[in-house]
Amino acid sequence: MDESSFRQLWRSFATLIREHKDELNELDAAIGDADHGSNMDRGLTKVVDALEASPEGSLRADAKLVGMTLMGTVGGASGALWGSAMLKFAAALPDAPTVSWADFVAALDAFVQALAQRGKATVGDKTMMDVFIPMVDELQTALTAGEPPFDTVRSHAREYSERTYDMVAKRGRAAYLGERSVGHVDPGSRSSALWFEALGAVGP
Amino acid sequence: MDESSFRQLWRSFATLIREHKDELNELDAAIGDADHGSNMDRGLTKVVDALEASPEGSLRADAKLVGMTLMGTVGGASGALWGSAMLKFAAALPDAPTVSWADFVAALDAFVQALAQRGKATVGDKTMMDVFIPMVDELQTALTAGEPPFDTVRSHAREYSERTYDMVAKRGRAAYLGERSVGHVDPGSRSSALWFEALGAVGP
Amino acid sequence: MKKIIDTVETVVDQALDGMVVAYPEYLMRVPGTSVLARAVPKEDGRVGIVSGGGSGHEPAHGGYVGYGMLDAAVAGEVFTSPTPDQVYAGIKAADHGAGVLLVVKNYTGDVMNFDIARELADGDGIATEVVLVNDDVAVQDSLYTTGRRGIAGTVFVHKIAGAAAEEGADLGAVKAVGDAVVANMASMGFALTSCTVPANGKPTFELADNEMELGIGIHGEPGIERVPMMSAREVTNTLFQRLVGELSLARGDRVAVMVNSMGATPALELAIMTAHLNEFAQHAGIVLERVFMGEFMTSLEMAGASLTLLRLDGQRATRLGAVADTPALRIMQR
Amino acid sequence: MKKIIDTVETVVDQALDGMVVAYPEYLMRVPGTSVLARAVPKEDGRVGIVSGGGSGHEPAHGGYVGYGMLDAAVAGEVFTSPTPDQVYAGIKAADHGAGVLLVVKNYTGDVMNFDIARELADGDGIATEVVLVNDDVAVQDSLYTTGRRGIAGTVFVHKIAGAAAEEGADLGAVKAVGDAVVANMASMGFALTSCTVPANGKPTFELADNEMELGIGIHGEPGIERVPMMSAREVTNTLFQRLVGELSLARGDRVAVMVNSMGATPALELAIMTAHLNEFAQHAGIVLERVFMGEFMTSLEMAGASLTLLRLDGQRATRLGAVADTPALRIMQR
Ligand SMILES: Nc1ncnc2c1ncn2[C@@H]1O[C@H](COP(=O)(O)OP(=O)(O)O)[C@@H](O)[C@H]1O
Ligand SMILES: Nc1ncnc2c1ncn2[C@@H]1O[C@H](COP(=O)(O)OP(=O)(O)O)[C@@H](O)[C@H]1O
Ligand SMILES: [Mg+2]
Ligand SMILES: [Mg+2]
Ligand SMILES: [Mg+2]
Ligand SMILES: [Mg+2]
Repeated sequence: MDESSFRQLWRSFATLIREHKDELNELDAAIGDADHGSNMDRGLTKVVDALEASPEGSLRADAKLVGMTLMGTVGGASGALWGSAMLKFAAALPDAPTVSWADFVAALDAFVQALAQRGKATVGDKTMMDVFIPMVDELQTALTAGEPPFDTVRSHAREYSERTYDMVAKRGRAAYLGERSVGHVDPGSRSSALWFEALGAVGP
Repeated sequence: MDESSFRQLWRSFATLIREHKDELNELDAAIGDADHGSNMDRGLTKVVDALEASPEGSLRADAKLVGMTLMGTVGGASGALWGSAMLKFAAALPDAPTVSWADFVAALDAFVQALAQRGKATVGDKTMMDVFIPMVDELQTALTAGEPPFDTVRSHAREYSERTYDMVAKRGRAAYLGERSVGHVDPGSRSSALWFEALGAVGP
Repeated sequence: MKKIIDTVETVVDQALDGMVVAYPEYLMRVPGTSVLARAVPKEDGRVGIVSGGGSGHEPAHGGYVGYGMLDAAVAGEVFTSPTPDQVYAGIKAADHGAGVLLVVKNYTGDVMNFDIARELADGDGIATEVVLVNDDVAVQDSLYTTGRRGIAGTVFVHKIAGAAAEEGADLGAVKAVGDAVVANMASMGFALTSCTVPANGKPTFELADNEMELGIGIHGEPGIERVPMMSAREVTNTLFQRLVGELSLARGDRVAVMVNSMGATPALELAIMTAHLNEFAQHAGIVLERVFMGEFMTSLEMAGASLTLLRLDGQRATRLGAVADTPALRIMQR
Repeated sequence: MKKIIDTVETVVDQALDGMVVAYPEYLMRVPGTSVLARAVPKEDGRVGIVSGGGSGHEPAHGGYVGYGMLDAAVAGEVFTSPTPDQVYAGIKAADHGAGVLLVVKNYTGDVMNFDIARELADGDGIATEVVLVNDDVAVQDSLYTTGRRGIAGTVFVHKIAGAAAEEGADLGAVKAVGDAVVANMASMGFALTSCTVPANGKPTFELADNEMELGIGIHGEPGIERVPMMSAREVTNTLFQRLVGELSLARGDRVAVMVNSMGATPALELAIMTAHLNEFAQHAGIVLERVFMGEFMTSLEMAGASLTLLRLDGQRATRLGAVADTPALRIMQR
């Protein structure tokens, strides 16, 4: 992946978030505090501005800029999670103008580990982890099998997000609702699926 | 009028106020503070209780009791007005078990003068005066002409009250609305008309 | 109607008891009345101050009973002025031999009931004076009508006359101080939603989502004008310019300002108004010497706010900043 | 959505400016941040205290910055915990050489953002400790989930830890004082209406006229249970008994209580709850030593209330009653 694709990924993600802002707020209203769409939109608007204002250099520098920007503008659970995970993602990337898909997926693995460390959530807790953990697994498997990794990215991410519908939340503010959290898709899993949708669009 | 008719008058008035409580609150909501029905109902419930608890004696003593009770329970503009006017009404009555209609109407004149002194309102100001002044005039005229005075009491009082619909309020809290007070019947004129309705029912 | 109450009839009585539970060091309830008086009465020989009116304006008026402000507050039913016997009980509780000042908001009901109470006090040899508060400039002042009504600025009268009474000023002087506050004060409010009087059970008026009422009173009365919804900046400017005009404020004038929530409007929104106010005042060269921001005189759970400007001179400024220790308004020694 | 605002994006920034206009003797805004810090900083060598979180809970948290309570408050967007750089700016403003205690409500977002800020402070050699507030007993406590959340009881932590810091206790001791408050405190709330997050523009949930939500948080989250509307007496009893059970309070125990409005619920209704509380406490032989009644930790313009009980010992009682001088909570010398 080259730097311009990487930037394209974040622009597409920002556009998707903007389009789904109300939907994400509604999902969060049902089991949280109705701000997930606003939070992500605030952050990604700044990410697009920040990338725009920064001369191209390396994918790693861009990723760090994205992480710092998300950390400093999103707030809430998703801000801390996306922010610190993107910083780990950046640190895990080789410092080069282009990175291989293997490098990219390895960095995504670091991203997921950072999420796990910060948020202590795992699959089944009804969070963004329910998208990120299986999706990064799939990408890794695909890569080992030598297949182009991004074929099924879009539809699968969406499916994993939909599975949170039946889950009882164990992490994040939806956890306070206990059984009442069942019957709603987790907003953070939905926005994560949108990220994979953006990734699928720039993918090979 | 004998004492039992006088007590009947207040019982009927209390019943009518209870029946029209919501209507009076609504009228007051439109150009005041939505409490006229509640105020009058609170007071008249106590008036009925107080008369019940007090052995028959004289109409004047009853009138004084009514005045004190209204003064001490209604509150607001109507409490002060009805309370002090009823005390003047009582003072103007002869101290006898039965009073003539002439005595009664003379006492009502004292009632109206007390209202005027306390409230400084006159005909056309969109208050209870728009019922009491012309009605007491009518009663006096009827009496001078030797006719039974209460024939037309019910319907006329209601008509005088309706006339406040087109008036601009000059006294009471409806006055703050200025021109916006036009197009609503004054609640105090409506409850006053109910008093004449009760009077008409016990009348000769 | 969604309210945390038991029965409509007992609202005020229960709330008065609750006030004493919450503020035992400040308040006692005069037995058998709806009067809250100071738990620790003022020294003998000082002028007492009584205010009151209908309930539903909390913290007014019981919240202002305490050192530096009121001696007693008389509560009527919700939005209904108290009866003369109650006011009279308040006068007696506040009398410490130097007479009692009554701070009355200019509503027909309040004026008449307080007047009758004064007649009762007269009979008992308690000297009384009245300061009639009519700060609401939304209403045209006129001799031929009820005139202007009293709203949130009343709290400035409590504070400043209260300070004068603590200083030991006599009844005439305390009244003069209060009258001067009224003469130098203007207020105006607006509503985004109506309130619901408990006994009535439904909102007093209905407003569409894009409408507001300008020039409302504090009893859920409709306002003077229904206008399209304004931004915080627009509504603050509208009120501020109107008040500046009414008081003929000029460059260099010093004012105190009250940004008062009608009940449901949260502090967050008041603070936005206050930020604008600062800008407008600076632009006009008017010195915002003291800001009172919060719930001072509410209208149950109405959403909206009122603005009050008070022209300050040296003495009013000092008295406004003097120590006060009441449930709702505390000014510390500095 | 009917609010006195200009644009959804500028709500918090403007309100922070307005706070400084209203309370210049108390507050300054750390330039370029969403941090309100004391206008007159604490002496060197005392422990600093920082709290904060999303906005929309006013007077929390900026209202508690001042003598005897916080040194700095960090504001996030409405209902969104502040970012680490902002929290870090708050820590720097509050540090006077003896380290900084962070009072954090137990929400994933708050916990993580404050943690990252601590890592930044660590790098700068500023010692920090955290008191995690989780007083809301509506939520089941569990190691396998997020645990209980922090609500209005947080203000008791500010007050009592704040008093310990003014006394000169060191960082470990101030943290221990705060932790002990948390260990002896329980809260629970309910809502009659939802609030509307400005950026979202519509109510977070809908309740029918005869329904209420029990066990709500302070972010407009739905509660734990939707129940039929209760009377003031019923709901007060429900919460009180629940809290007494959670704290295993027994006859003779001394407590402080907070009756907190969620925003739109007026003081009149809080006072009715308080009156009931007194009766229930007397019946249970529990001593209501101090009552805090009012708006302490709100949820924008939500109607509803929360109740907090805090078990008192001699020291906690003294510190709760110690002098405090902040915009929203003032306790006078007696
Ligand atoms: N501990 C956690 N680990 C992973 N993801 C989490 C955790 N807590 C919350 N999230 C994610 O964050 C989302 C909520 O983000 P957002 O609404 O922006 O923050 P907040 O909950 O602070 O309002 C949830 O939908 C969930 O996917
Ligand atoms: N100055 C006055 N003179 C005569 N009647 C008055 C005066 N002011 C008000 N009223 C009457 O009182 C009525 C309002 O009574 P009520 O609603 O019980 O009291 P309040 O206005 O104090 O809420 C008005 O409708 C009007 O008829
Ligand atoms: Mg959220
Ligand atoms: Mg009325
Ligand atoms: Mg009234
Ligand atoms: Mg949030």
